Amino acid sequence: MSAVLASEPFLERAPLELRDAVVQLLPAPAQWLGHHLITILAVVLGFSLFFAFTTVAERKLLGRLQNRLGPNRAGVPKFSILPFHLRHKLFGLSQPFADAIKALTKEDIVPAAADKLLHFLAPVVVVAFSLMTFAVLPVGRHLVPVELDAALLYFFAAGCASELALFMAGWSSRNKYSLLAAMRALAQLISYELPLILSVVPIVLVTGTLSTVAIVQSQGVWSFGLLPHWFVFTPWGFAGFIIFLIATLAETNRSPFDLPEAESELVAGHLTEYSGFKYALFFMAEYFGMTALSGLGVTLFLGGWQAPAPFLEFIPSYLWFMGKLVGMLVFFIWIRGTLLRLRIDQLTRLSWQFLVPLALLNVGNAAFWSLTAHWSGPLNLVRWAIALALVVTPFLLLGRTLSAGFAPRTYRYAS
Amino acid sequence: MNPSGNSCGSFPAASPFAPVAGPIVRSVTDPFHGDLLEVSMGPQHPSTHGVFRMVATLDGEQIVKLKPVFGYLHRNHEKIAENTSYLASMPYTDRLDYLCSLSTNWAYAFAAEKLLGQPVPDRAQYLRIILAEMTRLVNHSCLVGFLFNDLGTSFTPLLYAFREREKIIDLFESLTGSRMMCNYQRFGGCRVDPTPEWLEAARKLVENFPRFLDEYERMLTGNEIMLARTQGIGRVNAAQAINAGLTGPVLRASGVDYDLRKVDAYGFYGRMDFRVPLGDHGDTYDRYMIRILEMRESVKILAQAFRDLPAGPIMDPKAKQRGHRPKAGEAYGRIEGPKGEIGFHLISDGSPNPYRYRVRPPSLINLTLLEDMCLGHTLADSVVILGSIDIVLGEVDR
Amino acid sequence: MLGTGILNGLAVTAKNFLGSFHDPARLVTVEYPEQHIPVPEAYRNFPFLVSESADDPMGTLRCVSCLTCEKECPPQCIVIVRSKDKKPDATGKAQFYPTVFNIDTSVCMGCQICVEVCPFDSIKMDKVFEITATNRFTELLLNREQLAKSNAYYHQIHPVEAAEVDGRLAAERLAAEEKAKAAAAAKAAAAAAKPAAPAAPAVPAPQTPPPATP
Amino acid sequence: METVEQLRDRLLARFPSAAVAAVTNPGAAAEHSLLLGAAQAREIAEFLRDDPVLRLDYCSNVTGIDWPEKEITDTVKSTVPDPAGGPSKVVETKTVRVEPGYLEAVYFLYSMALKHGPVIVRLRTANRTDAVTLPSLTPVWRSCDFQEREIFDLFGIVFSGHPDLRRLLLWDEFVDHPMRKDYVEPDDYEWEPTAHDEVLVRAKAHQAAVAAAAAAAPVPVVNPTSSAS
Repeated sequence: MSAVLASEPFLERAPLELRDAVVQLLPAPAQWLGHHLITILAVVLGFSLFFAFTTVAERKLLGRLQNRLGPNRAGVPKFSILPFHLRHKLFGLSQPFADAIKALTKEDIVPAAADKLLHFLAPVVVVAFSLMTFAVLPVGRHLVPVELDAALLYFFAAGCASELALFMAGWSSRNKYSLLAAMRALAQLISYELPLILSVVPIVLVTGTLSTVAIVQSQGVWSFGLLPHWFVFTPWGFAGFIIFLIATLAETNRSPFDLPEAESELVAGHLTEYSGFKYALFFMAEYFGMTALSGLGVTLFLGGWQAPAPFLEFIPSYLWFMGKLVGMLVFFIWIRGTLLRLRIDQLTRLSWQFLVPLALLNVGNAAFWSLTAHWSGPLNLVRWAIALALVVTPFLLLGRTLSAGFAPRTYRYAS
Repeated sequence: MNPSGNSCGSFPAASPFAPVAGPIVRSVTDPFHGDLLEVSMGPQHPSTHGVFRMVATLDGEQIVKLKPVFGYLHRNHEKIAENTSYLASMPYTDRLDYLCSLSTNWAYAFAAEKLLGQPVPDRAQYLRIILAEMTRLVNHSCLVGFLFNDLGTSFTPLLYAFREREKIIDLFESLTGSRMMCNYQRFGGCRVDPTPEWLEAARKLVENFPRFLDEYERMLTGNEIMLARTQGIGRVNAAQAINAGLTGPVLRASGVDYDLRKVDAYGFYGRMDFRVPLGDHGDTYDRYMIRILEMRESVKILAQAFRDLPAGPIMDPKAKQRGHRPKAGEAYGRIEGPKGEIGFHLISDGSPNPYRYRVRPPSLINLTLLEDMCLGHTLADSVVILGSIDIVLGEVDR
Repeated sequence: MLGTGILNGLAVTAKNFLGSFHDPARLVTVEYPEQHIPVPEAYRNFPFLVSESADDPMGTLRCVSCLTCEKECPPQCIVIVRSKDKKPDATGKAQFYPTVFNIDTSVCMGCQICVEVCPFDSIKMDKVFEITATNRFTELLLNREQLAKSNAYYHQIHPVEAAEVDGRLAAERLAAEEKAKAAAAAKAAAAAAKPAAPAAPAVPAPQTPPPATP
Repeated sequence: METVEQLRDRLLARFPSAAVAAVTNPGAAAEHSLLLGAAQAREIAEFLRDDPVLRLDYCSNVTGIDWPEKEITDTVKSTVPDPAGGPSKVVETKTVRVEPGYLEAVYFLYSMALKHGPVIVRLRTANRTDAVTLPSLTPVWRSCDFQEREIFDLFGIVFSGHPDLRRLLLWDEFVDHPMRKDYVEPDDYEWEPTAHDEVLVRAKAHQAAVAAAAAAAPVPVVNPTSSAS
């Protein structure tokens, strides 16, 4: 164990201590393998559990948004041998496990005309790729599954494969709805991968690194010991964050961009011909994708595992990361509970006519920001003003063209 | 094959009412262009509002042909009614438009009263207006909720609308005994007299209804996505709308001032002071907004009706309660239902059963222009256009 | 500005989210099997037959099998077979009674037409809505014994309406008694005119139904 | 608005060769109607739609009606003088004539522009069997589109000139027209022991007939044991 780690508070190093303790039990030649296996297992199990409770949280939050209660029934089975206080509904928190059992026990139906191999592979691929992205997320100060220099590149390479899996699913199902959904998924992938990556470029530009760990560390500065230097608190960072959010919603097929599985149009889109556990896998992949991209957003813009103020650092870094992640997910759920779906042409238009130009300008803005890093005093105010103007003006101008022709109307009454 | 994919066969070429031709369908043998895709939307589809089916031919996502298919809920309502007495058809009319049974009840009672020459006491006339307008609130709030579901919200607007609808439906239950199958109107009056407590509860509820509408509009009317999804989608011009017999909010969204409450002033609508909102574009957004504005006008009508409700009998004392035998003749009674003109054409031959009983279903006839509205738009728009027409399959298929 | 509409929408849903925690008007869910909404008095479900007494439901059915409801029933779900003999009803008048009275509740649509057309107040709407059956054909076809429920039960589920019905029936009964008395008096007068004839026996007053115990 | 008689006269003046008659409605509603001959119905309908005084631009409702053949017994009383010179006898001669049946389509026309109406227009077929063609008014008012299809479906009136005359509510393979008064329901009901004994009896009879037909027909019997091996 390194000396840096040893100086950390106990909670901060507890997960690593635990891993090392387990690895020590193994014979020496197998220790490296055990080391990695435990890491993989921790990521898979941890985020699977996270996924399970995200689903129930989503359903409960949506329920509350819609003036309902949400799922609150599934609890401890009412075995009469259990003491009374254990026979509790647990506020519906065991709902995901009930769902999992249901999904596992349901019949797996494969259409007779389907391409059976691809139909089987699609859910496997989609989950595999969405899990791979977790490898480079620095969950805590010392909790990085893989420290890559080109972590961002790796993340996007692994992430965009999941949309290809959606296409596999849609095409192999031999269903018209699925096919339409597959085409939509591809159009969406091509349109939104660009703003997603362009929104990240300014950070690479400013920090000069592709490593997620380094990016988080560069945000660990506070003005006056209170104001964190997260990138979201700079003009270009804020704009980048909004673009990143929108692109994330689109990349993960979340409302208002849930066109591939638009249930009111395409029944269930690419999932129409899936049932049972394969369906659950797609569902899982969607949430994994959302979690991973939110994690990336937290890492890049919200200071990663950094505490918002130095005096809050006694809370372990991984809890800060998880807290921010949960915050992002709650925001996504809130969006889902409010907004309606775009049409495919509007979706692509939003990307190419609005987000891509804004993201490109934002790259320039970041360049200006990093070139003027030495300005101080009153010049610093000028720097902020220019950077803000570079964000707001294009937004207003492009926003006007985008919403041209659409406005609430006034109505006349018959005399 | 007709290159437009649209059968305007016998229409005079220059007729302004001929069905619009779809975009030119490119040749399927074109090596750079794929096949057209024929997608069957329904009868089991989340957005067809029941067992409605449309067979859409798509070029990419664009609709080049769309044929509605009916009859999955057909039960020959008219034949059933011809085999039972006049009174026994009343509960069946509940099941035509099961969202607004009280309006349909009224339409049937109205036609039968016309056939029988049966007057209706004042209090019953006011009660009919009260219940019909509350039904309009129920129907329109349901519709705007479902419309947003078609637009892809995750049920939020629908559930807000249902929350309000539920309150009105509870009132219906405590008055008529049933939430949706009210079976309330009778020939010559109404079945039950509401208590003063009921009227007070209803008045309060209606008074508070605009608050819901304000919140609803704040949430959705200005939403940029909503504007982009509905403005300019599914346009119908006034001439076409009239010729195709569109009625109700769908017609008025096209700017035609034709509201039977004003035109026929049936019942006591002549005594009510209200305005008829008109749209100028005839698109989905107008159809949505007309309904919102109509709800606001309904609230006004209701306030007046609660204020002016006279005391007195709710049933004409001379009216027969059963075994109606109108003398031979026919009558067509129509009222402004929430979905459009709901009419009943009754023909009597002097026997206790109607010789002919015909329902003029507004939902069905409003679908006449469905293909014209959808052509050139995408598949996603077609479900929204269908949602904005507001159909109920109980009435379309009868 | 682009986005204000969306932000307004988010504000409204957030308001509803928070409201669902403290405002009962924004959380309307009723957790059904544990909680019940009290059904209003006017609520109707399926019809039942009113009998005067709970002890002898078959003997005290108000139904005189006039077949009006069978004829008027819109979905034709009532089947009545009229008795050959007559039994005295509540007013002591000899009446027919139904030997078979079936309602097919799988067909019945609960429209209340039978209640309205019944001239004897003998069929009323029940409020039991938690009905389950494993067989559509046998268990949902209710016979006379299953349909008969006492007047006390009727008072329990529709107190206002039942009181009104009882009042009306009592008035009718009184009128019938008075008529009978008048007839008896006339008879007595006639008998008095004929000195040899004995006095007419008094008509026994029928048992009044037990008072409502809701 | 003009009365039906005035309208009839105006139409006859405009279309001298057309058959136009007023039909009175004896009921309380007293909405009288115009009976148009099928030959010129389309032109008259267009005239009604475009005439500046009428402008009946809106066809609200189309009702199909079936009037089956009716046997009418005419009783003619005649006084026959007794050849013997006695008081003349009253002789009743009964003649039974069959009034031909016909199918009818009734159109309710209103004017949205001038807000008046209804003008009720009736078209009648020659009989109920082979001459059931009427001109379609869908090219005049598109609102007749589905309604005429429905009448074609349920009554069997063939509307010539309808752009898309298919069955509307029933499936294409359906053979009869169920709204006709002489329609006989098929007896192949699903076997359901409901209270409706009549249905039950018919269903059983149907099943017995089907079984008998199956037994009578020389169907090759498949031996289950041989097919299993």
